[in-house]
Amino acid sequence: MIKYLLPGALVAVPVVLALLGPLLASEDTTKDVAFLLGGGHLFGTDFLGRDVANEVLLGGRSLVITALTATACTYLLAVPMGLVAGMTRSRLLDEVLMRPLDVLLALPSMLMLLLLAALAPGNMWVLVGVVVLINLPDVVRISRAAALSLSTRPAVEAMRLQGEHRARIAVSYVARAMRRTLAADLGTRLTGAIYLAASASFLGVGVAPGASDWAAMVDRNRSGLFLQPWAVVVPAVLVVVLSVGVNLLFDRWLRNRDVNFLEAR
Amino acid sequence: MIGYVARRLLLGVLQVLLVAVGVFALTEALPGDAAVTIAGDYPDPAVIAGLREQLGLDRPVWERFADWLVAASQGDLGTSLVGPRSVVEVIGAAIGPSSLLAGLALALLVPLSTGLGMLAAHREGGRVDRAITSTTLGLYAAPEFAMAILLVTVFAVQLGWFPPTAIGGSLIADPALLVLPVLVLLLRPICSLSRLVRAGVIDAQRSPHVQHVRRLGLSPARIRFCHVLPNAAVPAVQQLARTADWLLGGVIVVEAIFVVPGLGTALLDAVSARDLPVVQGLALVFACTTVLVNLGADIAARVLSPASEVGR
Amino acid sequence: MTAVVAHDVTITAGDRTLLSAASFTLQAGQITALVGESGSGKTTLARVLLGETSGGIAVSGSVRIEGSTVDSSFGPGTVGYIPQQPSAALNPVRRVGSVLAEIARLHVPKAQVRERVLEALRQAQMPDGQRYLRRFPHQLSGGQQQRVVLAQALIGRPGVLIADEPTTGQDPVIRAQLATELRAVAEQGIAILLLTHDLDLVREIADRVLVIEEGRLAESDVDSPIRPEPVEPQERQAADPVLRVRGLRAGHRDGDTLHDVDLEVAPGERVAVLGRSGSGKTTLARCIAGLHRFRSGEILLDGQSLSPVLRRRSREQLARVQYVFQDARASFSEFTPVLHQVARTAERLRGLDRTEARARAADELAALGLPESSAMRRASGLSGGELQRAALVRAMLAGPDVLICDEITSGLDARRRDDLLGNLAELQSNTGCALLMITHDLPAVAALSHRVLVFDEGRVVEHGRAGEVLDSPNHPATRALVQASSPKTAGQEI
Amino acid sequence: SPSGAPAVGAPQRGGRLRAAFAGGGSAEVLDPHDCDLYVEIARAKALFDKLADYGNDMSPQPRLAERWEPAADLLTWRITLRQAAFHDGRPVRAADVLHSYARITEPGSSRRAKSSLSVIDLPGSRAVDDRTIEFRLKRPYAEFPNALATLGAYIIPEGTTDFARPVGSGPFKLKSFEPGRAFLGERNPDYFDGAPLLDELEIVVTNDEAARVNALLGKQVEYANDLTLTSARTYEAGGQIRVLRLPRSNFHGLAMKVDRPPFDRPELREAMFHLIDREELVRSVLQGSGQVGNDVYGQGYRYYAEMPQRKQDLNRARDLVRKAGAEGMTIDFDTSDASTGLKEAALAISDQARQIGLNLNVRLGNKDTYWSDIAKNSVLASYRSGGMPLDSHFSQRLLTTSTTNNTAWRRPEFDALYNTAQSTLDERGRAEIYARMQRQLFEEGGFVWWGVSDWIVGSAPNVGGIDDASPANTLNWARFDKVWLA
Ligand SMILES: Nc1ncnc2c1ncn2[C@@H]1O[C@H](COP(=O)(O)OP(=O)(O)OP(=O)(O)O)[C@@H](O)[C@H]1O
Ligand SMILES: Nc1ncnc2c1ncn2[C@@H]1O[C@H](COP(=O)(O)OP(=O)(O)OP(=O)(O)O)[C@@H](O)[C@H]1O
Ligand SMILES: [Mg+2]
Ligand SMILES: [Mg+2]
Repeated sequence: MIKYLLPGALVAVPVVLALLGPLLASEDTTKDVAFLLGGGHLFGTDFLGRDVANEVLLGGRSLVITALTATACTYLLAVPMGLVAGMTRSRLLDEVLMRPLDVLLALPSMLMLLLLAALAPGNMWVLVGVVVLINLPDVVRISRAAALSLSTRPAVEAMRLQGEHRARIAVSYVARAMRRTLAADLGTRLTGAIYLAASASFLGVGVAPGASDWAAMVDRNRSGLFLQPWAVVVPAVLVVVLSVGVNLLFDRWLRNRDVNFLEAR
Repeated sequence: MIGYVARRLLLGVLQVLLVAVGVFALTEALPGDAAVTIAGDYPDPAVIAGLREQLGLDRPVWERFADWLVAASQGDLGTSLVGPRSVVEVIGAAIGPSSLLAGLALALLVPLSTGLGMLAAHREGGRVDRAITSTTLGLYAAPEFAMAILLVTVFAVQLGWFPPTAIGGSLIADPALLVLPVLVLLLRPICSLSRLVRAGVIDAQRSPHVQHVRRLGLSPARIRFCHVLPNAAVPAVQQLARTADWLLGGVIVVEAIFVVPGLGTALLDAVSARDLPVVQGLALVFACTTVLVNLGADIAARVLSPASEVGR
Repeated sequence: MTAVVAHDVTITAGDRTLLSAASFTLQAGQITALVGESGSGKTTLARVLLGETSGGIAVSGSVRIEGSTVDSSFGPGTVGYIPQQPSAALNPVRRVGSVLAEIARLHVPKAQVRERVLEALRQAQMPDGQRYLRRFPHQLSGGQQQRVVLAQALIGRPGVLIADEPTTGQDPVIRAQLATELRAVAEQGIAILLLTHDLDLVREIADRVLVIEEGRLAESDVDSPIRPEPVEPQERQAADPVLRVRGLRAGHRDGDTLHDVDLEVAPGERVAVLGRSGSGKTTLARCIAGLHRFRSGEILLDGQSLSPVLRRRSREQLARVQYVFQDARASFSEFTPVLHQVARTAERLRGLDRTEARARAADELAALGLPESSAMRRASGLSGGELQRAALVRAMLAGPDVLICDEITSGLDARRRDDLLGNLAELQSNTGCALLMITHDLPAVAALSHRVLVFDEGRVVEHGRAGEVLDSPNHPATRALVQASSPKTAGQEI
Repeated sequence: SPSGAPAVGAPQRGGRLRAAFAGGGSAEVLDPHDCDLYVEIARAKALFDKLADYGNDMSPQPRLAERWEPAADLLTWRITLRQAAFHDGRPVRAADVLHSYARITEPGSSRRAKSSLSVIDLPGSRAVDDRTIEFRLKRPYAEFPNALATLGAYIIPEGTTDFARPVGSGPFKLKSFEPGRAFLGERNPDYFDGAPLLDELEIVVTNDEAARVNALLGKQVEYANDLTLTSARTYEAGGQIRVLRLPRSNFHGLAMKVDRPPFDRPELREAMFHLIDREELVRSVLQGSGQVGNDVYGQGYRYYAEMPQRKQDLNRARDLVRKAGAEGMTIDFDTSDASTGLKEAALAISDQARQIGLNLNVRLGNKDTYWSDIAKNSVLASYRSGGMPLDSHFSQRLLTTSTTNNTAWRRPEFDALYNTAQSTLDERGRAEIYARMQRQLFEEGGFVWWGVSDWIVGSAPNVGGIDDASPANTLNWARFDKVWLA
């Protein structure tokens, strides 16, 4: 358990802050000079003259929820697709699944964001959809490639001879054999999703322009970095801590499983 | 294999076509058009209407698309709506700097991320592993612009080692201009790639055939590069393909901060000017690269899992 | 000269002591055979000599090889090792030839690399080795893979060679040649530790024999081989064949491996498929099982055509045709207990519920000498022979009408083999299932099968009643096999 | 002549000054009649001249025109040109002026200066001699010189159609030009206003403000246009670069559409006047470095009418909201990143509105098309304007005929006042009428101009002669012929 202490703490701090922060935040909207250092504010003020500490308390929930939802949705969609494409013996099915995704890949994602911003601004689900859409092809390709080399193993053939359903082969063997790859990708993708969500909000999708949001704070307070670093540094550090923590947690967990596994055999 | 490549290329043409349709539709769906942007701030609606007529933007969408398609299929990508230059000229001017940056970044990215990933895997769970993981992830999670500003402030403004922007210089004539942009470009992909390499290597290192060549006395380096890596590389190659794509087109932040007149900047300019022919032309470039790069990645995936030919 | 000194080696696996306080030496230039039941700890001991253990295995005592103590940091390359599962030892993405060349480059200057590689392949009984250099491991037959691994070990001319079942999966001709070759290798002053079930082989070439019996290591003579009691195959009434293969043509990318194969198997009939390594036996089996898409021809089950594609076969058809893999270890997933994997057949193809299925599987495994406690481990915790039995049970649980066994006795000691064959015969006569046995074990064939089919270069060159074919072979290929497998003539050039 | 910023020794000749501006990418052209972006104006200024240009209080100053004399009816204006020559040596003649104006106003053109210059009845105008033009106007226009100074009204040699290598009369001659990247001009020794001190002027383009600052810090340029307030505050004290604040350059406001609900209720407009805490906006949005506005455009400009300063009065605002029946109402509030401060102001104002139970729903629009988008649809929008004479502000934005009447302010009596003013020769009389118009806007107009801020320019410490008293858009802004490198 002690091995989980550090990564666990790294994850817990931002998550707890994100979930409980809004309860502790004040609702006062009076504004001070923008990008003020000090002046009665623990972390100074932001681009609008709001109290950074207060914004930090407010800004985690939406971000953590959107990023987690979007990443989860991406994986729920992409891994099955990748597995099907990688494991199928039908070339047609493979192409039918993969080529449209390539088209999606080839569309400049900025254009896609712009469009969605124009069509459905200010909706969190649109934002989740955008993040999913942008990440989907990548994850599908990665899982397909991994599944491709696993799906010809005799172990898979044996399961097929047992009349195992393809889904079960995929879940109980292929997906397990590539879990480390998926975990590695998932960790970085979560981080990517956080910033994608922020840059989308920059374009007007998702987070409302005034809403407090760590990633958006990082983006909107960037011009004041040298006047008042806290407005960027505090939320950025929280994001960094969250993503490093998540990844270390995955690493630790996989390693522990392996150790247990080695000991058990 | 040749048949496979030929079929994929044929499909690729179809994909590019679809992208063209998609991009056309997307740009159409954006608010405003070239007439609005030419008319400038505080525009006069009558002026806009006049411009629209002048530019032929008042014709139905499908008609304009058909025209574009016919011309494009004959190799004529048209001219910019808002400026005097032809689309080919615009692309030609922008593609050089982008490819230079992307090429250089890739050339550094592959060895660096492989090296880091392998090192971390080698020391799995140890201090080095955790240090590499935390650093690369920290860099990944830190906003790109902040890194750029930091690097520029330290290395260009304070120390004066490198020029802070590429303003007024030529990337080829003055390689020092490339240092900081390439560095910033590397920060993010290094992390995602090295994490994938690490994962693959850990799995591969445990496989019996790697154990076996170890017994045979092959040098650790050779084992790592010739036996572990090919098995570990499959997902990383996919990610690398995406990165290559991204480097060529999506590096807008870096191009903006360092004033590199590349494809990303050109696309941004064209989109904000609603310059449809240029957007279309650039989209074609991106689509073609994507199709080719993905094809490359898929070929690599097949080469790296030779047994999978059986089923297909 | 003493090459290896093992002192007081004790090995425990879980709560079971595999070996207690064993001390022995291996002499240069001698072949020492290590025999013992399947699961007695031979492979584990061999890996201890290499300084390797896996989790769950505890080792004490000391081993010195050529003067230096073996531990986990022991320098590689001194000891040549041929693991029991060759397929796992070959990197699936590397061509056979380039890996061989890599190894050769460690030992000889660049100019001689090719020569050395070919020499090693020749020693490993692949005289036409060049043909295989550009292949990937999955493009080789089981026997070929094994010989490639042997060649890898021989390239470096190691001082000590540990060969774990080097002859399983090899046809009698090659087996005989290998025996000669191993002898010759030993003659060069190399200490060879031979782990095998093949007592004939032991008798032929071993200088000393070590036996593991109930956790003790003892020097021993080779007792006379246990020949299976000939099961008098009853005359079979002419029944409609349950399986009929007509004009089967199949191959891999670069050409046909099977040419125009015809085959009929009646219900309850036992047919043995013999043939040189690489002659296409596994390919045939995989075609019938639906794992390899054939190019033309027809496979009929009770007169109904079977699709070449597994996916298009109904669940009933799946259950009726079962295949036991040549490479048992690779055919198990490394993530779940073997018992659970085995039981899935009963669940999926027989409609049993989970507990029933597991109970059935455990019973059947126990009948073949694999207790539930072992079967609950993952594949990496079982010995090669144990996995072979598990694989057999996995197929049998389907209650097939046609069972194809690809060298299922190769990893078993004589007693286990007889048990297994006996069990198989019993099961088979109970259920009336037809048996297609691919094997190199001619005595077993003679004992068990009604009919024999001999393959050569992808064609059926001879078939007929087992006794007749084996007693008076017509085709030169058959003759070679028969001659090579009779101990008296072993080692002679044919 | 421009009053120098903190002196950098005496003026001195020579050197190349590199200036960084935001730009428009590869679509940029050198056609001075098509200029719209700041960088295009800067280049046009270097290569060309107008007859007049704006002084620091937005009053017209003669340039190529030596003087202008209206007839009593204000319908005929006689303009005398000064002695000036184009880069190829040809003199600047009346015919060139007529040609230029004809080109700007030709049918179908969308040139920037067209609407201002279309007051001229060109067929009725004539060249009296090479240096005298007699303009005939379509209606009396007392502030006609404003039209001569209007953005884009540059004089090109007669017959010019190609602008690949344009010839002008400006202080610099073109050496090279790469759209979206760089422009290089060299000293025009025969410039009528005295040869520039610089040998060469290079204008480079980058849209990223951080890049402009970095280039300045890294000594890649000596002048950077359009910096943010934040950068100004960041680097002001450091001494690495000099920060120049050009006053009265940006007017920040709100635009309410007075012709449709909910802002067709004057009470609600008035409520907005009293709701807004201008001090807070200046403190937060303008980062404390601007002045509070008083809801009328043009503070500090000629004809601006002082009125008692409004202050936030929430009680009054609440009352008025109640009177307007708009309590608890949700109103869409458009803003975008089209210009700095728009978004910030909208966010702050919507926070202020919440205090009186008004829910202003901030919508972030597309920044490329924001100005045309809000013209049509928005009822309440964040607004910004650069400097222009009050006359232009009225005629472009507040008359029934105005093309960009973003508050839909269409009042016949207001139009009539404007016309009277333009027929009034006497300046004092005109000022009085203008004051009445402004009072009307102050009381019930659709604009709320809550603040004025500076235009910020950065320069290397060794650059002298930059005029930091002139607002953006005036003659001395982005003007490099009096600038020197120490
Ligand atoms: N991790 C483990 N935990 C417990 N028991 C194990 C473990 N690994 C192997 N064993 C058991 O140890 C015994 C010895 O295995 P080993 O592979 O050495 O047998 P072997 O003599 O080589 O048999 P075979 O002839 O079948 O290959 C087997 O019964 C096996 O089930
Ligand atoms: N994927 C492949 N590509 C090309 N050749 C292959 C491939 N797989 C097998 N072969 C070749 O086909 C031939 C028949 O192989 P098969 O596995 O059927 O032999 P086998 O009779 O089972 O031999 P063994 O007794 O050694 O297992 C061999 O020569 C082998 O090298
Ligand atoms: Mg063994
Ligand atoms: Mg075989």
